[in-house]
Amino acid sequence: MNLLSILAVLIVGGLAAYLLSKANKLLGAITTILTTVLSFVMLFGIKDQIGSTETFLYFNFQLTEIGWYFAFVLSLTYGMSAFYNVCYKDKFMYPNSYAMLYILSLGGSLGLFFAKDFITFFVFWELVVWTSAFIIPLGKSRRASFIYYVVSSIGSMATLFAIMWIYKLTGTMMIKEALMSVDLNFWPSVILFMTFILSGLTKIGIFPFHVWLPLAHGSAPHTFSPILSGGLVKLGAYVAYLSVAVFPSYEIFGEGWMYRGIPLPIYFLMVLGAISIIIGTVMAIKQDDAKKLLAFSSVANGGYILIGILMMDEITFAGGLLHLFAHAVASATAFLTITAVAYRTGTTKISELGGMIHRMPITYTVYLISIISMAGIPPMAGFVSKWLILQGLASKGLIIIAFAAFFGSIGSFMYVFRPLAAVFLGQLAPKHENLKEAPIMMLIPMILMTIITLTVGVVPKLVLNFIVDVQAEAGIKVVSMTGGALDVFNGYLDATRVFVIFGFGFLIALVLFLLMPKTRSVSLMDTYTSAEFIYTPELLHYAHDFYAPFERLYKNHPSTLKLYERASLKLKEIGLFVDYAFMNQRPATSIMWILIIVTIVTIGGAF
Amino acid sequence: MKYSVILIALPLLLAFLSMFIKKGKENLLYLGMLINVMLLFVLEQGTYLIGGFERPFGITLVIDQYSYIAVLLVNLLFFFSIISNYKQIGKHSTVLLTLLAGVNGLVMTGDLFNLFVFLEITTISAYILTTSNKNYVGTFNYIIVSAVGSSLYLLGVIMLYAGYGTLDFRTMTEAISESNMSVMLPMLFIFAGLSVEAKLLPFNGWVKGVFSKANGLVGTMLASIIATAMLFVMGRMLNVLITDSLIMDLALTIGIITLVLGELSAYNSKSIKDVLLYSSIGQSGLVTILMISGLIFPAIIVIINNGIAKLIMFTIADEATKEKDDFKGFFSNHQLMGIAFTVASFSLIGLPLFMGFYAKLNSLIGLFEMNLLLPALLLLVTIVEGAYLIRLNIKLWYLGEEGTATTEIEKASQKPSLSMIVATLVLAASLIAVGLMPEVLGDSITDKSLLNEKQIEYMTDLKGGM
Amino acid sequence: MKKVLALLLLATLAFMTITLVVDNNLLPDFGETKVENSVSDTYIKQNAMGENQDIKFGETKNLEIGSANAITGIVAGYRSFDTLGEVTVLFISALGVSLMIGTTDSWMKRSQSGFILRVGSKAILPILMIVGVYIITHGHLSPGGGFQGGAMIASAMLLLSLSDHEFMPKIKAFKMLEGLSGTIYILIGLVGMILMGHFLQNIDQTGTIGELFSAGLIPVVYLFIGLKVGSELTGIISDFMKKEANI
Amino acid sequence: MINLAAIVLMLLGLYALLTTKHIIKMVVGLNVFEVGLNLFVITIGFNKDGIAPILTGSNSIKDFVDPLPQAIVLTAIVIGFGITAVALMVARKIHEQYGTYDINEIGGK
Amino acid sequence: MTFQNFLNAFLFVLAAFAFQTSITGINRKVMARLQKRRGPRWYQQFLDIFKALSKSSISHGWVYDFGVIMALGGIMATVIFIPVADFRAFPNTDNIFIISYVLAVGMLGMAMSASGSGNPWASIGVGRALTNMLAYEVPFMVVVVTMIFGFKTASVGEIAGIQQGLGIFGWNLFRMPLGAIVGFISLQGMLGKKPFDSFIAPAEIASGPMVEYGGKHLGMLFILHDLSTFIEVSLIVNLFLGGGATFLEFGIKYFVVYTLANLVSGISPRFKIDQAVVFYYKFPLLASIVQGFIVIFTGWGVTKWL
Repeated sequence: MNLLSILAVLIVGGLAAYLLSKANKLLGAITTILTTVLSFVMLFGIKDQIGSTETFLYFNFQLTEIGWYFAFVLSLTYGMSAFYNVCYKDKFMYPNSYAMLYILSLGGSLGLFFAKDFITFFVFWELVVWTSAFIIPLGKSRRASFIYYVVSSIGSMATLFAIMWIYKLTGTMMIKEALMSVDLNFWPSVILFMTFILSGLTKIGIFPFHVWLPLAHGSAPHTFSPILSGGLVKLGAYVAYLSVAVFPSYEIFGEGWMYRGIPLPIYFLMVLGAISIIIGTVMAIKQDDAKKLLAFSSVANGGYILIGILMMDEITFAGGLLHLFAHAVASATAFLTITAVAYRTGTTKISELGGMIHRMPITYTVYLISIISMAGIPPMAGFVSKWLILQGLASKGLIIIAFAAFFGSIGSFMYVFRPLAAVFLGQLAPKHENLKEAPIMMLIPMILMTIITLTVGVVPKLVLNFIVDVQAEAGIKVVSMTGGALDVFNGYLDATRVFVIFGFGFLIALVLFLLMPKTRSVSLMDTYTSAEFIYTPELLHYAHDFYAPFERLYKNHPSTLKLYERASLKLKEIGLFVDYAFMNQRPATSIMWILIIVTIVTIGGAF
Repeated sequence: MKYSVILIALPLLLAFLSMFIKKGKENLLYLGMLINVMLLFVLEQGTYLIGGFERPFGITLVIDQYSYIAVLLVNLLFFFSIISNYKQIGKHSTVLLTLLAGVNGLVMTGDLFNLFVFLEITTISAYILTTSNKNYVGTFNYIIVSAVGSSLYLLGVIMLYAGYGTLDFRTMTEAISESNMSVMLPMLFIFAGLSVEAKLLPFNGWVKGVFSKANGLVGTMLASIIATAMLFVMGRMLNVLITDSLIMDLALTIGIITLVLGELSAYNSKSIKDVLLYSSIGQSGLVTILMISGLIFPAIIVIINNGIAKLIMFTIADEATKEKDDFKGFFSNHQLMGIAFTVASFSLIGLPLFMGFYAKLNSLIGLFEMNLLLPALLLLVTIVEGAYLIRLNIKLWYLGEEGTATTEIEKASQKPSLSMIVATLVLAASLIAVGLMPEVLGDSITDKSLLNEKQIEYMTDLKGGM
Repeated sequence: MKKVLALLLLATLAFMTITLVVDNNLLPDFGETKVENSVSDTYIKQNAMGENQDIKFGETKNLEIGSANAITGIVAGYRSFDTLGEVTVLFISALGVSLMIGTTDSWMKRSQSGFILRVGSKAILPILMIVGVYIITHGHLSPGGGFQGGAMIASAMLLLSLSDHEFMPKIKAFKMLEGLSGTIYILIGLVGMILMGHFLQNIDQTGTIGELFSAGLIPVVYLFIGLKVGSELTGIISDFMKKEANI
Repeated sequence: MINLAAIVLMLLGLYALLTTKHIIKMVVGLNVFEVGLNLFVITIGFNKDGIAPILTGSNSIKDFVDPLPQAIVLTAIVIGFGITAVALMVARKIHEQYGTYDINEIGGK
Repeated sequence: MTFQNFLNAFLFVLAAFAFQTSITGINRKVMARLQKRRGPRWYQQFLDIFKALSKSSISHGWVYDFGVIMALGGIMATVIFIPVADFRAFPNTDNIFIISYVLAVGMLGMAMSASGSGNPWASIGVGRALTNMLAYEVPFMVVVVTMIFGFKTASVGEIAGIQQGLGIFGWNLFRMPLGAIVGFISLQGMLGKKPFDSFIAPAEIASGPMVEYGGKHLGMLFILHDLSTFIEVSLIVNLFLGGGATFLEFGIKYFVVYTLANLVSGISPRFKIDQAVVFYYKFPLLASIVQGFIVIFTGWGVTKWL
């Protein structure tokens, strides 16, 4: 069992899924589950073979700690969301190619994490890009996939530029040796650093490149959105890691201008991360489509992850990586619940739903726990990672970024609560009267993911051990833990003790509640309506414009998507000019151009 | 080496014979095509003296490494193009035979004036082919502009003859390198003349009229076969003959302008044939840039990649737009054709695992030797190229309006012929094969495979072998 | 406005090219071209294969090409591959014209030709034909050759069709003649290849220079070129006379 | 001297191509351009005291004019004829399709 | 994590409840004096709570109950974390982020049960409460970050300990004046006192989130409200007024701060929600960031002080 066997399982599994689901769709869906879960399990098998290298054709792979960790996170989200394919098998136009592309994109990302040289890295990177670019149009919008491809190709072309430039400088394609032995003076290395990290920024969805996230997540097929936000967004974090940890950025930019011990280019990226947190939160609060809301939350959390990884110190780096895991699980679960609701009701618009708790209680609880983790509230994993990030930022004294981090975390209470109140709580509309709970195949992954979030939240040591290995490999001071509790130099967090105390408090409240006289349960409609008789109960559900007063503050805000559209329009105008100036059907024009060129050159030649 | 002249003589012989038989002219075409492909297996490198006269006096057919690949590619592409579009041959079988001879001659000849004659043969057969799409104004425009172009070429050749007294390519290049006479004017005319046919931007006013309504056969012939031959000829000229620095800068600027504006107008165009048309203009601009900066090996792969991809895409595009212009239902009914089309467009963009990626890497390595701007420009253009090709592919695969997810597939009426399906799939498979195992292409050209050491040694003996 | 611009552009271009042509060291001035330093010196002395002998009219035997007319020597001997290409160009354009006209046999109505034309053409016709044939057959001795003679034959045919309108539809055999002479030309080339080892190679007994039967295969080649050009030009002229089939 | 005249002739042909609207005039302009080109080719081989390169009893090969440009011109003229024939036929087809030779009117459709 | 800890914790919660409720009673008298009336007995607050608890009321489903229990449980857990004058129920749990985020659990529980009740007014109230929280929380947190950077520790107890050295001038009130001002302003928001109390103001929409509550739910929410007041005020006292060496000193400071807040609330008008957000993002946020820069770049008030 080694590196190549996992990739083989995935690639072969993908092709097999294509053929099998041609036979019957259920078989295809089941193969997706089997291959992804198998790859997740096999990962643990090769945990001890860190450092082993394999080669196949002209690709060569190497298992590293960081690669293993990312693969662990991604295959978890892929494995869990694969369960949904069974229920969604006949809702796609090309079910067979969906199954194949689904598995191939996981194969691509694992190959990417294990890549030892840049060619393999780029090949698998592009494999992921175009497989997901062809899954998204299966959902609602074709335009979303086009914008997704363009933005991520901007990123990947920039990275290819950097890779080739490094190849010219160092002569080797091996990631480690090449990045280590780059020696340029300040400004060229800044350009190299920025172009290399660009594909990471586009993938995470950092400020100028976040336009594709709401469109792609919002309109991707319901079963693929969890992977898009849980899994694929994390690929960018890997590139960020490569460009900050493996590429000796802190030494190279060391002598340049520093702010609070962080070199300028890296601080600039952190400010970009902060801006994307603010934009993600503010826009998420405003959204009416639940999937777009969660997409913007991925933009915000992407900002956290980037800040975490860029800091490269013991606390925030660990916080960033843990947040990567926590957010992946939490946002994947949230998307899964929204998909379950969409599976039953057919829509993800918040204003059209309401009172789901009365028909889908398990989905409600799963959603509640996932948003507690996403908002970073204690008993869940999200809190531990946010705590680490905030402690790290406080220790370095980065006020502006800390402000954005707080705005993001408190803002997250608002936007996670909006679907909770408007979709699950409140009045149940009559048309959803005879709604059933989500099918069993959907409940399994949801419950599993909740258990994972809860256990990691209570005992963070489980995932922090992997992160400690990564920090050791990257040569960063390891985050210090005393027996399960985080004992950092300016803060102490014993997650299990917090959970126990919270349980104790809950116990006291429960006892108090039970001691008091019994209550009479009342029908949903029987609410305090100042003595007014209710004719149309379903209208009494507050879901539309949930945060109207806050949204009014930034009603007409500038949108970056408009910027992209204007740029594309400019390009089209140039194209139109070519069509008009050169391509009309008169011979005179082309002859005129030939003569003009000849005259210019002859004049040039004569002098 | 003796067979290289048969590659030209045989199609001509069959063309003349086809005047005798009224019906069944296609069989002569198939015969000539098959024999040419069979000759490819016994083809080996060397120079063939026509009429037995030594190099500077008689005309020579030269097959060195450079033109070996060119001959291979041109004949194979011709073979595949005829196979897949045999329905549209109609009355054009004789013209196609002469086109085959002309294209082979273009690539093999070692004599400047003979190149002019073969250029004429190819272009006149192209005129007659384009009349089949009933857009006579476009054809007229094509005739006038390329006639002016080839006359300019002849003017350049004559001026060089007046100066150096020989018409043979290699003796001419040696004479030019030894003497220091100012050769700017003839080289300018030669470059201008050839770039009309090689579709470089200011000179290619004729392209839209000819391509936009071209049927499958004419489209593949012009975009894939003639374009490949002309690019090989252009490559030879830019690398060896044109040594005047001013003209080399002119060629570089024109190459860049063509690449950028070609891709941008492709991004702007709506109908699929316009997209393919402008994309091939862009590719020829890219080849000019690579050739003028001395990167022969990457340029060759780009030409091969462009030739194969254009052939697949034009055939499928024509087959699909038979009834209505936007062929929405076509891919969902004929998934194999869809896969071939997508593979071709991915290879054109240069996505990994396809030949285009191998070409892009090589050209990037080469361009980085020169400066940082050219690779940056190439990559920006790839983004635009990726944008319009992916937009095209998504539009073709997925039906349904913007806001709704559709699951049903409407019936498409076109029924592509079996040979078209087989031909396009074989070509698509070849793109993938080279993408996976680039050494296949690598060792047939002296360059080592990309990865184990920096690509220093291009195919150096272009000058020597000629 | 367009005219003025075009004029301006062409004036500058003229000025530039003329200055470049006149005072650049590449092109020799008008009239001072030295034949010696160009490859056509060997074409004249016919010593491409090496042995150099001074050529005297009527005596020297078995030269490489053996044709008195150096231009025909080049056109049909040294660079006969060009001429092959040349013939194909003509062949394709004739073919193209007939393709575009389509298979119609309705001819344009033309008024009855004048008396002088009818009678005059009868008188001139034989002279034209004889001179044309003469030029073709004496291509290697006197100026002219296949192309020029063929053109004369075609003009004879044109004159004939102008005088009486039923003449042109009666000629069917042109297509055949065209194809036949083209095939024979290539067969000669292939024979040269099999016999002498190189495509379009002349046989080595080229007779004494200046006689009718000299210069090996060259007159044969030129004869067929003449026939081919004649038939093609007549074909094109007849196609232009046809009325368009209403496609 | 004549080669300058040839260049001017070529430019005249180009002037016709640039400015005329009539299709047949374009073909004529193209021909003028090619005649100018052929004249230029011929003047390349011209030698003041050279004679036609045909060996007769009375002349010797020493003072021949350069025969190669004349061979090239022969081919160029016939190619020019080929192109003109095809161009005229296409012009005739255009006339049938659009009913006019004026490219401005045709351009619109 | 011995049984002793849990006993201390339970007793501490009871003490905190008793202490805070009596102070609320006293303050109700102070407020009455303000309005020229005598106001109810000081133990009126206890009576209201026990009366409400004893009533049997209605329930809107399990979420409605579970939410209240979770809210009260969360607030009690946060009370346990609060360090008062060197008493710690559990060692090492007084990290500032833990306190503020477990407080959020309480908020979330209450919000969940409110909108779970099905009454649209409740959801509107909760939406306003969360927007208000976004307003007052962020400047406060920026000040907290400056403190953590300055004092190199995030535990509230240690911060309070550091301030006790130099008598009155050791307090953060004087070390970080701007920070203290921001602290007090955001205290006003945290307590939901007058300028920022539009989400629980009786005159607003049928008393906001609490609209559906009665009986023991209302009683529990009263307890919740008092305990969260205790948490917020003791936080401000610990962070800005040195936290007090003995319970008595802590109690006095606590009473002064709470009465000051009540007095301010007594005389100020009420902000609309978006006005509150705009208010907090003008001066308070600016002051906290300026305070941050002062502490980080110059170190006045923290490293270089008397």
